[in-house]
Amino acid sequence: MMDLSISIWIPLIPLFMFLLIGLFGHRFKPLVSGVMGTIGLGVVAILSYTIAYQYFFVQGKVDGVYHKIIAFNTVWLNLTDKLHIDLGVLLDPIAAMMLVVVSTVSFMVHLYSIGYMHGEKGFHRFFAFLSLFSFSMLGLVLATNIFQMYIFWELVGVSSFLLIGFYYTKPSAVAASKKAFIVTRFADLGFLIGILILSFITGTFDFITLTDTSGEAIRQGATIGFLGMSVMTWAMLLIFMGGAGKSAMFPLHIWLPDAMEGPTPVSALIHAATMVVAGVYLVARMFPVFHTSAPHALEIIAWIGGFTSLFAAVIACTQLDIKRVLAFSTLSQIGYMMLALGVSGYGGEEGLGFMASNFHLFTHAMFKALLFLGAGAVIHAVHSNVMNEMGGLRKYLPITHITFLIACLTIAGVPPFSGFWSKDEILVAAFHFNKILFAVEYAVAGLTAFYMFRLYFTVFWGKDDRHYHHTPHESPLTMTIPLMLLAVASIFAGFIPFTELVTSDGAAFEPHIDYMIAVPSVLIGIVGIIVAMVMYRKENGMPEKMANNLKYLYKWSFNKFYIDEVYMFITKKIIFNYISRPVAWFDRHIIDGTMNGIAGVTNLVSFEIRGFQSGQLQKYAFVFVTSALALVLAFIYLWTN
Amino acid sequence: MTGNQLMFAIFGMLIIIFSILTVTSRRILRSAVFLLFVLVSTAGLYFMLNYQFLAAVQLTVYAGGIVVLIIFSILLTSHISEKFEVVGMKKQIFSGLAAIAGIILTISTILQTEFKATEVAAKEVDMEAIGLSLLNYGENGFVLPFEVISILLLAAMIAAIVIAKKGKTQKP
Amino acid sequence: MDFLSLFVIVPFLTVVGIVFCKDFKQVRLTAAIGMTIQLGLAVALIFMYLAERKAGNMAEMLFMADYVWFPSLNIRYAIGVDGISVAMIGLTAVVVITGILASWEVQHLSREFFISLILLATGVFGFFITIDLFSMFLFYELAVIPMYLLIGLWGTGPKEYSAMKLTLMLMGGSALLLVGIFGLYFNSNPDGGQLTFHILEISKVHIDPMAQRFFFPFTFVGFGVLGAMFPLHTWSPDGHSSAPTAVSMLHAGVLMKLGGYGCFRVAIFLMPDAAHELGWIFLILTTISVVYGAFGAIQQKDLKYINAYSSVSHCGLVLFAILMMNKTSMNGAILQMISHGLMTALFFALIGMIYGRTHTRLINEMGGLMKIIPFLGVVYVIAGLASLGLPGLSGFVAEMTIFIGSFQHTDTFHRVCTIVATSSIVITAVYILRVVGILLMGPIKNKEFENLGDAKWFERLSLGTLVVVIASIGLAPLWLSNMINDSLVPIIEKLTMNL
Amino acid sequence: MNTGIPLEYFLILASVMFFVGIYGFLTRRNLITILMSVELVLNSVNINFLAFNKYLFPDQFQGQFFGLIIIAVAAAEAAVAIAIIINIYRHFTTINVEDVDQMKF
Repeated sequence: MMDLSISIWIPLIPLFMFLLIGLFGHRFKPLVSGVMGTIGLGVVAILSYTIAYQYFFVQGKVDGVYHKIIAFNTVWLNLTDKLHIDLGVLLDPIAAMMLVVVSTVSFMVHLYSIGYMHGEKGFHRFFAFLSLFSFSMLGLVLATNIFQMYIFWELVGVSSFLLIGFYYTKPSAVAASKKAFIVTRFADLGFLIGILILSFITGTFDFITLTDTSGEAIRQGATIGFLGMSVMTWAMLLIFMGGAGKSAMFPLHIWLPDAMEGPTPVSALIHAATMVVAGVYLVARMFPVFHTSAPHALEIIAWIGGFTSLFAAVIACTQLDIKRVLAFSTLSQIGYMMLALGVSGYGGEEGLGFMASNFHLFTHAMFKALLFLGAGAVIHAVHSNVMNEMGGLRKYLPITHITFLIACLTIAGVPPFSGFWSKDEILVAAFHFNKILFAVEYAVAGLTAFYMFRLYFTVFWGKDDRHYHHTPHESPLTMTIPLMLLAVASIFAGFIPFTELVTSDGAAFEPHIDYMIAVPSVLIGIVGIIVAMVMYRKENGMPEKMANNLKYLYKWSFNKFYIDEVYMFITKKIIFNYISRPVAWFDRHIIDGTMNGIAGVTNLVSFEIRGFQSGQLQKYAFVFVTSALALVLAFIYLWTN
Repeated sequence: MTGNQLMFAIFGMLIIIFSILTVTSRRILRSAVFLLFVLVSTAGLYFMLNYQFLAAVQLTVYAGGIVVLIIFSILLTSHISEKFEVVGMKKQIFSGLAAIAGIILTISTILQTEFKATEVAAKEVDMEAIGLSLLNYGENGFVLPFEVISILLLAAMIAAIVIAKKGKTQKP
Repeated sequence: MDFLSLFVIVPFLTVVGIVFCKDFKQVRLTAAIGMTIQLGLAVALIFMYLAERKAGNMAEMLFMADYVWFPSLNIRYAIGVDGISVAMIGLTAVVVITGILASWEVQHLSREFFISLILLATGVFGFFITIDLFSMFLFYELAVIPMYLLIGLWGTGPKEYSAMKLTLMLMGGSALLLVGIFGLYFNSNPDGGQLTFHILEISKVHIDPMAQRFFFPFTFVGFGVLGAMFPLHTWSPDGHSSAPTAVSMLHAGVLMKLGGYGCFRVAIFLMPDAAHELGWIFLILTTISVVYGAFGAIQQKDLKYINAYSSVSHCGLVLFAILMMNKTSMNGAILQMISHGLMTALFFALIGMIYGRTHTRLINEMGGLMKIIPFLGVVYVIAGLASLGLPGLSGFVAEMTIFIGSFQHTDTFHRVCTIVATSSIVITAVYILRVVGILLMGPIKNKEFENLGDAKWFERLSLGTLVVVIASIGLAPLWLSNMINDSLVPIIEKLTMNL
Repeated sequence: MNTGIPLEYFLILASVMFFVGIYGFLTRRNLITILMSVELVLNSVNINFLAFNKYLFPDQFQGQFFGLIIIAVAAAEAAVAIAIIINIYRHFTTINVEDVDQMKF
């Protein structure tokens, strides 16, 4: 038996690396910082695998059921008699799985960045921030209580902000980082209020107490009503709001596409594989509470997830920036995961959706990281983000091409790649829950295949004879190795027996493939691929014709349904112009005006009465004498009698 | 009417008349002379009270010293022939009213009050006694006020010199 | 000599020392040495306090001493500290020494400048150690008055106006306060015995509720003016924007805390009945402060104005938490005072340093400074993050303690106010990021700024100290929070006694 | 003793003199005449002191000494006042009190 408390080093190593590189990085050669960060993450990855192995196969299972293990815990802050914030390590199936995901992707991205960021100004800063992010994300994953989660939630938000704004001299990057932070911060407000309500009702932050389905905490607050829903439902919805912000669910999704202003490895790590699935992780973590006390909230989550997946898929079909396509695809896939959680039941086979969601989270992390890193390699080679300026790259970038193709096949749900397995489970779960949602997801599967292969064909095929300024060349090994490793993971991740490892109540159940659902889903994926191939493999006029035929849909989709404009309207016009400016005016003129007014009145009065102070000695003397007489008079006739 | 009463009446009349003339005369030098008469009459009163020493001081310091000082300063600052403007009616009336009210108030108070003299026998007032108690630091000694007044006089002397001395930066 | 009095004596000796200094180098050296000793004393005090508590001394106040200096009114120089005052003294010591380092190059009338600055510090230290209302008031005035000179003489912009406004408003506050203090004094012994100004003695007495209702608003508003409570906060933007760097630091960092501390120690602690009854009025005002200050900051263009409004918001949160009157929220209030003191001092120090280089404080005229002055830029970002409540920095600890504590209140109205106040964290993020975005990021706007030098050693030392303290409180808040918690126990007992 | 002259007569005389002095102080414009009015006032007070001493406490010296001190103070005061007046005259070339009104507002 291994001592699991060693797992505390998993977040601490990146923290140490952050401090080391952040404080002293500018003294080293740039490469040293990179290598140090990468080695640190390598150690973390190994540790994570060990812990995950220990948990899943040695220590975690008691009587066939996975239990939550507190591997480490310390009180960080005492609040009330009942409430205290702890920092610690909680191990359970989803935490262990996320450990693997985060450390793997983070390690790959570190390795990749050594090549990708080579020669950039602020190389060490980049690695410091990456370490900070890894620390925060790992801390989030291992949180023992909801407040620890909130703490690290904020920290990942900040590291994401710092990394998006990495090119801080570029105004668009600054704007994007600001937007990302403020939107998620707004969502976090919901999260915080949710935590406040939840802790008020249940009197605890602790995950184990909260999610104990036979415990007391989970049953509190189910009856008190507010606007037709129980207080617990409100609390859980607010908590979900936090998750929706980080996971960029509609309508809080607007920051994610803009976040692509950050360096590509960052997009791969934060905005595809790890941070954006934190919302899913949060809901999964609180799943028993959702399921027992707030089923309405769960239903709302399912619908939001479903809508987002469709909405984002439609937008992805028209975008031209290679990274934005991937960003919207991420949105769509996270929508899938949310939907799966929303439709899931609890325990055994009822919990299929839960399992499917985590399964998809896992596979998605692998193939989406791969896609982003591949896109990074392309951008690295072409020095552009725009699809129209690419084409025929398969000749120049053979490794990137192959790995990218694998990733596209995976996301399109072509068996036997991993995406097929996880997506299929989600469709099954949706099918049992609601037919409309199922139909939506079906359509999304087709759209996904279409836009991914649109991207693939435009970039790697299309105009074969395109002329480039510099002949594109394959990336260095530090960049291609992660690609290959992730490709391998994408292919084989589907064979991991998730039904045995990660389930809603910890107990295993038997998986089975429902061919009535699986076959059509594969077919629609293939249809999407073929359509894309026809339209984009060779340059022809078809895309333009399509765009003209679907004029309004195309226009709206291309402009992301004008959601950004709505937000801009709300923030710029309403908050800045109609709240803040009047407040400032009110402060300067009314409040300060009142104060200055008081001073002014005093001044005025004294100006008026200053005539008494005439400088005329005899006037003073006169007043003095008469007053003295009056006083004497008063003294004699009033006082003595 | 005894001789005493007659003397008092004469001195009283002189004092009041010349006082009023002092504050109303339109020629400044005459004012000063009238003031001199008032001070001399006051000295007469002191003689009547049998305080010869005080009367002498009054004559030398007040009548002799201060009035001379005032006359010098008049010569320094005014034209002798100049006549003052007539004081404004309003000012006269208000000041007069205030003064008369004050007089009435004081006199009525004086008349209402009963003064009680001590039964102890009077002390002989001669120069020796005054001199001794002035420098006596025991009971009934006045050495402290004496010293204080000395310092005050010294200070006044220095101050007068400093103030009246022509400064460097004085400009109109 | 009792230990606590050293906190008044050392600054006084420093002032005397400065009088005899020859040139400005000696002056600043003397000031720095004196205040470093003071910091050492503060640290020693913290350890002594903790040791004493550990040894089982559970008295309400420790290191007490008591001298009557005006017997006919029973005015005493009574001193004593509990965990809260110890924490505040620590805060003051840190801010003062960093303030002195930040004004290392004040050459214009440097002697007078440092004397005023240290006199101000003396007042603050004295305020925190005394437990006699009248002496407390004296020290309070001692802290406020040098402020006028400091702003009026060494300030920038419309300094006379600002100095006058600040001083008059604070004096108005202290006039109210004086009424409140005398109200307490004359009700301090209902049985007709010896009246007293001594806080602990008054706290043992149950003051007539009618008198409480009458005098509570005086006291609370009196201190509230200093705590920048809406709508009496307008001295803060003008005063801070005109004040020289060290003065802004001390004022926002420490002096405004006098308001919160006073509200807590005098208004609430001594008049709990009235606090329970009338608290809701002030709760509304402070809630407005919190949100309003944040909104006010969004549109400002002057760095100092932004920070002044943000101080209104943060200090509003202090008073807000105090009015919640439970242990957790009050603990949060104290933590918030410390945290805000540190980070606002950091902010003002940074603004002063940036202004010293660019000679402008308008954010529109600057841009891309991160590239030119990376050290200041990074520290500015850290300060900003602390201000918007990033975990791992002190602001988060304080705000979360306040929010959780306040939300535990049994009354729905209080909880709704809490939710409203919570929304400030988003608005804070907006204005902080706006400033960071415009000021530090983006392309360099003004070519003249390209050759600015980065922080010098004393600036680094000053900023570094503050950052380290902020981070260490943020990372390991438990000991501080426990220290405050222990001292809150008797206070909470008193507050809930007559319910 | 001064039989036949009651104490009140002295007091009345002194108070008339006092208020005549006050009247002068209030109405005269010339600083020197104002100074003379002040001398009148001081003198009247002096009469009071001596009268009281003579009539009420003939066994003591206080009244006389007060009188002496007042005379000394009057002398000092006159000296300083005249110095000031001369200074004012140099400064403003006038000793009209109504023109010397810089100390206002």
